Amino acid sequence: MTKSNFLSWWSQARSTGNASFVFVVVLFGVAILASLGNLAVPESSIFHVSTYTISLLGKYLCFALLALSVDVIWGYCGILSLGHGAFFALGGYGIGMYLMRQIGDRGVYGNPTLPDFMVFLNWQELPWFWLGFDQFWFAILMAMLVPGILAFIFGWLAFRSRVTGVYLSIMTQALTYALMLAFFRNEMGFGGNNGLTDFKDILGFDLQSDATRVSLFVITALLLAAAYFTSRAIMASRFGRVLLSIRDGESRTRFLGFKTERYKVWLFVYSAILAAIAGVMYVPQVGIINPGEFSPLNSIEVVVWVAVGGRGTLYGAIVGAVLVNYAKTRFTAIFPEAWLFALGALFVYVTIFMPQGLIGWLQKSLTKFNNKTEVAS
Amino acid sequence: MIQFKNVNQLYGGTQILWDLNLDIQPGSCTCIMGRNGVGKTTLLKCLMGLLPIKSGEILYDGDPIQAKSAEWRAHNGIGFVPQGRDIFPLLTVEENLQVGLPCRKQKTKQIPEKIFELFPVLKDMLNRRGGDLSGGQQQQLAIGRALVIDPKVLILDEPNEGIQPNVVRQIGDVITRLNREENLTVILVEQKLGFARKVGQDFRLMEKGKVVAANKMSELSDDLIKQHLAV
Amino acid sequence: MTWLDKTREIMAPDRVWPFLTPEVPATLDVSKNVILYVEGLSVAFDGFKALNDLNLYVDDGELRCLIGANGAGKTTLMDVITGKTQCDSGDVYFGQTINLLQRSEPEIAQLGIGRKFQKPTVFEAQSVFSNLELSIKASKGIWYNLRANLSGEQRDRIDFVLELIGLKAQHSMLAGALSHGQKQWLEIGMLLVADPKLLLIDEPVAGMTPQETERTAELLTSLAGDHTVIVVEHDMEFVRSIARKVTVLHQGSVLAEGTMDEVQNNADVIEVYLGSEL
Amino acid sequence: AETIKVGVLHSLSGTMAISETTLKDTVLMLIDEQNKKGGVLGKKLEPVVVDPASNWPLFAEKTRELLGQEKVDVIFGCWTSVSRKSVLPVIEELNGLMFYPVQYEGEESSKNIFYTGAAPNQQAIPAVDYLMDELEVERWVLAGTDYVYPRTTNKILEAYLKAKGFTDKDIMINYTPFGHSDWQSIVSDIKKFGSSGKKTAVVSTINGDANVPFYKELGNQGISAEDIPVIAFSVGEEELSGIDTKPLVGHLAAWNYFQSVDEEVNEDFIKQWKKFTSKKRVTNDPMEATYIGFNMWVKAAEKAGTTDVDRVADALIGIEVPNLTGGTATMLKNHHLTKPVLIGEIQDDGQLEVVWETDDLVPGDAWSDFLPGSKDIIADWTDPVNCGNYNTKTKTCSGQNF
Amino acid sequence: MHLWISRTILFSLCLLWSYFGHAQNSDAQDLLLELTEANLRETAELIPRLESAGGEQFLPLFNTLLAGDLYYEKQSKKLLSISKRDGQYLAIDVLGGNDLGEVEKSAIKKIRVNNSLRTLLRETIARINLTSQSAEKRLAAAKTMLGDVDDTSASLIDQRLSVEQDKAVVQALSLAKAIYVTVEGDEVSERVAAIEQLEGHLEPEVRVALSQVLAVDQGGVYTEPSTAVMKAAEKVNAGIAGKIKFYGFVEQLFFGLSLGSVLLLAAIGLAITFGVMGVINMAHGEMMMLGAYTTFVVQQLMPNAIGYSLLVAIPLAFIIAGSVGVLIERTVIRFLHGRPLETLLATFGISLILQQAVRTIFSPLNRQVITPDWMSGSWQINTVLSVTYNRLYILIFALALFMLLVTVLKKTSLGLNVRAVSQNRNMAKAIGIKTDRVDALTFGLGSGIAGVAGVALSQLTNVGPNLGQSYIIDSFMVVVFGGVGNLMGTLVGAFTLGIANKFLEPATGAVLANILILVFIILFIQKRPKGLFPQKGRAAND
Ligand SMILES: Nc1ncnc2c1ncn2[C@@H]1O[C@H](COP(=O)(O)OP(=O)(O)OP(=O)(O)O)[C@@H](O)[C@H]1O
Ligand SMILES: Nc1ncnc2c1ncn2[C@@H]1O[C@H](COP(=O)(O)OP(=O)(O)OP(=O)(O)O)[C@@H](O)[C@H]1O
Ligand SMILES: NC(N)=O
Ligand SMILES: [Mg+2]
Ligand SMILES: [Mg+2]
Repeated sequence: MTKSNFLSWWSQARSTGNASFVFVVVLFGVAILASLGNLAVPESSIFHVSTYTISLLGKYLCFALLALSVDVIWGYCGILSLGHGAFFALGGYGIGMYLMRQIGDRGVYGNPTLPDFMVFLNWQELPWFWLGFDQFWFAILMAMLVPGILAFIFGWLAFRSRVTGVYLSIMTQALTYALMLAFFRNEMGFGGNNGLTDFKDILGFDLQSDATRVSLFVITALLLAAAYFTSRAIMASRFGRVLLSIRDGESRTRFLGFKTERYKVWLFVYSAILAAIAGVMYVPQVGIINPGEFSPLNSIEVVVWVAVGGRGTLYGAIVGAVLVNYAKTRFTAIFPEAWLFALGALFVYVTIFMPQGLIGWLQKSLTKFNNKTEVAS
Repeated sequence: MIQFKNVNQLYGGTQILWDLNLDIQPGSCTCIMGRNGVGKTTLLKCLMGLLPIKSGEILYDGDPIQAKSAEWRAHNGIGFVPQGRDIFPLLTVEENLQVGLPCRKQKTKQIPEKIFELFPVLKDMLNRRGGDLSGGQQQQLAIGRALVIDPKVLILDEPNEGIQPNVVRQIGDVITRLNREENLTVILVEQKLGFARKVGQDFRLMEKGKVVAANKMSELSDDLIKQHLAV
Repeated sequence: MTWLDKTREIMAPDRVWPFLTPEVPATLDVSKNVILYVEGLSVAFDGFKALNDLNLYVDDGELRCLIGANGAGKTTLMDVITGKTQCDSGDVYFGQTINLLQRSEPEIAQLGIGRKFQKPTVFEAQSVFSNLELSIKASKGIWYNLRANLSGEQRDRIDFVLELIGLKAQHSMLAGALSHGQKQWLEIGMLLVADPKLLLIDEPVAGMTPQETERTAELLTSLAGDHTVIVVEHDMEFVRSIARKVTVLHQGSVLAEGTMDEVQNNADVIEVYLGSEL
Repeated sequence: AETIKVGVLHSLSGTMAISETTLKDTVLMLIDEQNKKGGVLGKKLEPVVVDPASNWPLFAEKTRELLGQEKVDVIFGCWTSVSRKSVLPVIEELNGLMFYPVQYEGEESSKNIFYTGAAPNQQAIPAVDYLMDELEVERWVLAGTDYVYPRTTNKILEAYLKAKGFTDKDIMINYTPFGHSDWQSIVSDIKKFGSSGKKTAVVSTINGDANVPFYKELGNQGISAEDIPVIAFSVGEEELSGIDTKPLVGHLAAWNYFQSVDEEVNEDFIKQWKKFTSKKRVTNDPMEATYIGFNMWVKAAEKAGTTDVDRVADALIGIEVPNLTGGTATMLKNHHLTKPVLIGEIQDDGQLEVVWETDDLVPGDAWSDFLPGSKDIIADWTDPVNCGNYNTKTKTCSGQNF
Repeated sequence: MHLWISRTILFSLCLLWSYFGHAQNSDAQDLLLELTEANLRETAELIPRLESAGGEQFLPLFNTLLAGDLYYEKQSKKLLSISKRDGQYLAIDVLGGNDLGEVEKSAIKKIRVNNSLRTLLRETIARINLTSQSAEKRLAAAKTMLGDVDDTSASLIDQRLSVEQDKAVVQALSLAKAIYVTVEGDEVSERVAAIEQLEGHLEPEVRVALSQVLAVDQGGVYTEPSTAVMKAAEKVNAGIAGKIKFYGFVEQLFFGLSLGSVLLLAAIGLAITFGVMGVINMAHGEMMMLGAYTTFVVQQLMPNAIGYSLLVAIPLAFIIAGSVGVLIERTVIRFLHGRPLETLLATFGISLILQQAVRTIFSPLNRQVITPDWMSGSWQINTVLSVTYNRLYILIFALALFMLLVTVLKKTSLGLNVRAVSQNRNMAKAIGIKTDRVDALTFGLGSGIAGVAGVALSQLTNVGPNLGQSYIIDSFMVVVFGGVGNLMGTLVGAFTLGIANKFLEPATGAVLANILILVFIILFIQKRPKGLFPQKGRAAND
């Protein structure tokens, strides 16, 4: 497809209000083809999609969901969270605890209740906060509830006291940093630096098997699509416009009678839960969760994905997350010694030359293109 | 003193100034008038160098200046009082005034007394943050700040917005005084006819990004007003 | 009271916890025909008294003009009424019963007090229409707004207001691209769609052409009666054209009050505000 | 394939790059050398270097890439235990082969991993013996970074010391986070702890970056090696090359290799290394472990006549190659090595000089005898046991099915 | 004990013999020969024999061995003191003192020394020095003997005390004696007197002696039979404990201030680029890193003048980091005015590039930055309280840097201009401010200051590619805690957090203290959403 061909197709897709449709078609197209390519096509065929690719794609989609959650609050409500990794990681720990308990007596010490790290650090019994995590539903519930409640408490405190702008951003950073330090502590009972790993199976399905991997990948795609549509609906509603108003003039919005802090808390919790879901899907696919996920730099990176893709457009965040992570995967393998140069330069380039991100740039080229065709016709 | 020749200006895609021509005499006090949104503020910003123009020429003392930066224009005697005042909100009144000092021809570290003669309120408020002042006080500060740089041309964008009557009069007096006594060229955007008539010597009427009428203030007829200012 | 007493009180069997009582929308009681009481109000910033023992009563349906020197405290008074600024002492009641000082900005707005700011503030990144839609009189709750659709009636009202403020053609333009004067109108429009009981209008005609000023005067006069309007303005011609009762503030307190004529001839007012020759 | 692919899985960016890049260079050097000698099984070796960027999930992903996409025959990689733990399931799933070259906490033995660094019994226990017997230490500070290696090591040591009759009041334990940089209070506490009149020593499992500020603070607070010696398990020549060592002279380190060891093989190795990198570079223990691992793999592959993982893994057990300290390293059935234990004192040129060494080689013990949970567990990858965690009491392989 | 007696006898004999010149020279020669062949354990046995054979004569030998500089020529077995300079080995004949010039490394071999040897050597030297001509050496010797006195050395001390003139030496010797008597004395009165002599002395040996007196056995009964001794010891001990507690508090305070000064250093540049200019500067840490590497390079270039290296590095780091800052501003930041959040993205990219650049240029390993002598060690205020010089200087330096910055921003127009620009760029232009220049200079200043901070940090921590990252979070925290845009807030914030951290640490441990501080900051910001010193006024409220 030539550039202009593509642009005209794209502009059509857009002008008929179908960008989301296109997005979903692409998402599911990739998901279905990849799954088939992995499961149905023999390994010898060139159409075979390796498990490696599947797990990569799965990971990208988790990151895309995380980016989406950041975009929802940053792009639409102006709340820049530099600590969203915390909710992601908490979600991850939630499912990680379940997976850990699923190991049962197949751990290296064969202890039926205690995870390995507890055995060799001499824990006598399972700490209370691990109870119940052998139940899938409970773990999932907790994986979303705990980040949600944390987001609620943090948001309620911060927004009520009108902590805004960089103050809020740095506080979110402090939050995730504190959590990181806490989870690093072995006394916390979450495996310290090593975190949780060596998972065996989920709901009885072997985590190593291709079928399970493909299923996880497809579920992630479904969840991403669901999150995308929900978020889009929210942003298209009047609620979404209130959010924009808060972003552009919070105090004015209050004078219109909106209790802005409630809106912000609501959205913050929503976003945190999205991030947590991303974490829940991430951990079984990568096989490990550890306190490094709480690292503030990780959260900053998420913001960078969103900015690269284009903040304030939901699919921009998704595109950004996938592209940057794909670039990372490629770069770390092609030029392992110099990939940071490339990545750093990419960030600088995008900020300066594509201030609205890739999507903004695309739209701009599109308008130009449209204008030209209009003039021509 | 100042000439616009076929100036065109766009915001993104929308054109605001259309082949605009304007001529300001040295030492005059010219009122620019027009309905809301015709481009008065835009015109002044182009003159100050805060907005780039797309085509045309702006001449200052006969030299084209459209390529010069706003700083250059300030250093060469163009003073600006923007609409909405644009006080530096977190600087004190004194600091707001000090900012312009390096632009003066004779370098001092002292804010010229003249400013405080013109606007005694400012003297009392020297240590208050600019942003805390009431609207009227801010307006006086904005004019004072523009005068600190010792301008040859003073541009005022609706300086009386939100000013108490006696201060309006005072500002009018100040403008007149500066214009008459110190031969300061004044360009003034004003909606209030009474004030415009009193202070201005010339008028320019704008409509849709163009100057459509220009003459002595005494020639401003009700007809013209009806045609170009009425809604 | 010690914490023990507090606990005892809270735990008393006949007690209903405040957070359990449903929020009854406060009803405005104007039986005494006064809609706004401001009594002994003082506000100080870093020791500077912006309002000083201010007393003001506004009748229901009145159109009151508030004038006073720059820095007299007019905007600050509006800030206190709308909950933006905390006062140091005094009372502000909306009708007989509603103590405004205990309420937050959104609550006050929901009670039916609308405000136009001195510097026009609109949502620049949204369309003119959207600005009006957000201001419309409707629930401000989260769940409602997630599903909210404009009713035909509401749509009509917005159209009507768009016409009124002369921004019909610009209704889908971003508000940020409006000129100063247009923003003023838009903000007035936002007030009108919300249909509040009390309107606080800070310098509505600043930056308007004489004809527009006239139109604004008409508009405000027509609003009075059904609504109570407090207007701050420095344009004396405008004030004269609408004023029935004028209050003059000076250094945070009331300097004079009365009809335009009375005020205009008040020596003090001439001294500090109007200037000698007029 | 015409070449044999060798995966190199060490962080080249992020926090661990400081330690791991050296090992990447070592592997590249060894491959280079081997290729000059004609490669392995007549084929050239081709290194495949990736950067897992000190990011643990990325380690797993990169492993999958190496094994699944690049189809490497062997991987040399990892430094931290957590990275190894992250890689382990993937290696086992795809039946890869990895050599892990860093001293670690033990408690693991995978069919697919060969541990060429020291187990706790090859470093910690002999070091404490030395302090007890030679320096007559009576009070102990166990200071470490808060993660699994120090925690486990200190647990083992605590048990060991208590068995030797020391009480809680003579043992001080302190954990700090990674990269801890403000050591004022802790060093001051150590000083106080050591001023009781009894000989005191610090056993340090402080990791990586935290060491520089730690030693600087020790030096500045005037704690000399004669007052309170510090014996470190994670400080080698490379770490020392980033520290001004003058104030540290006399402090100790326990390893299985020092650059200063006066042996011909070592001289050659150092020369080769300096030629390959730069004159200023030093060698260290994990490099030796990499060297041993590499040579073992080459030897085993030649012996098996293939690079097939299972066959090489079988062939590896019992393989002997010379180490760099004049002895021989033997791969044991539990995938650990026999190693000499050396104690060195820091010199002012940043080198460590051997002041004590074990008489014999110490066989690596995967499962510590001093932890209640693993007392009865052994690893043995030969028939009939053929399992990494065989419980000698219950006569079963607990849990894991490989 | 036996060894001791025999040693002392030998020693006395030796003193005697020295009157008869070098009668035993041939014997000593043998010992020296043996030394070249001895292993560490054998060396330990040789030293007392050498001491008795040569005494003062071998002092240079002992000192050289202690310093680890003792070598011997492989052929002649001659003992040499070797100093290394520029890779050359310069030899001096240890016993003769002749300068032998450069020698080949392969021709000499080092005589090894370890900790126990060093201890032994120090004791030996102390004994020899007790009769030294120099009062200073005698004092050092006396101090070494503290707590190490036994019956025989006690009599040695008595002997020395009877002739000693120097007051300080007398005091030190008496203290050593008193400690000895406290524990070993026979008569109650004598011991009580000795204990009273210990009053107010904070030396650990004193405390050890007292605790020995006050020791309890397993049943919790005091082992000391004499109540008079007990009482005296208790009283003196309580006094000492009180003093120690006080000094402990002072020490903790200093630790807090020191940590605060590090935080201040890390945050101070950010207070400008972030606080004043509003650039969320993720590359701030890398500017510090550049400063630290500058120090490293300077030290490489002037290896013989390490003492001055920092003085050179400070201005150089300012220039280098400042120039990089200006470069970044001109090429990147200036396109992002008014879009603070985008600056986060761009500077994050820049920080990645800078880190990797350093990895490529200097290798990923940490680099060794030497602490100059004048910054090493500590200022011993008394035996329990000492202040390390590096931290002391850094504290002073941080404060000085802060003052300097405040002055620059107050006294020059830059400070005013940059604030004006950050508040309203267009208006600033219209009033004649050269905004481009102001931006570049300010960012350069902030970066330069960060570079200078990096020089200081190179004295405390790793100089490596990760240096920047380890401080970036803390520095943002400090600036925000203090109040964005307020330099004073940064100062107070840094010291508050530093001191709080250090007072928490003993109770909670380092990690928990850190977590608690973070939680505290989060809660504090709820109370004061704009930090300790918020920007006030109408404009700041929206
Ligand atoms: N930043 C902008 N982007 C796009 N359009 C703009 C922008 N600023 C102003 N405009 C448009 O330009 C036109 C002229 O605006 P301008 O501010 O110059 O008007 P004005 O004559 O000063 O009006 P007023 O009397 O209300 O101040 C207006 O219609 C406005 O919509
Ligand atoms: N947040 C604040 N901090 C400090 N001073 C303030 C603050 N807000 C208002 N002031 C001061 O209070 C006084 C009253 O201000 P206010 O804005 O109410 O005056 P006003 O009557 O509205 O004047 P104008 O007609 O010029 O708008 C002014 O002198 C102003 O400087
Ligand atoms: N295995 C280690 N040292 O982490
Ligand atoms: Mg205008
Ligand atoms: Mg006002």
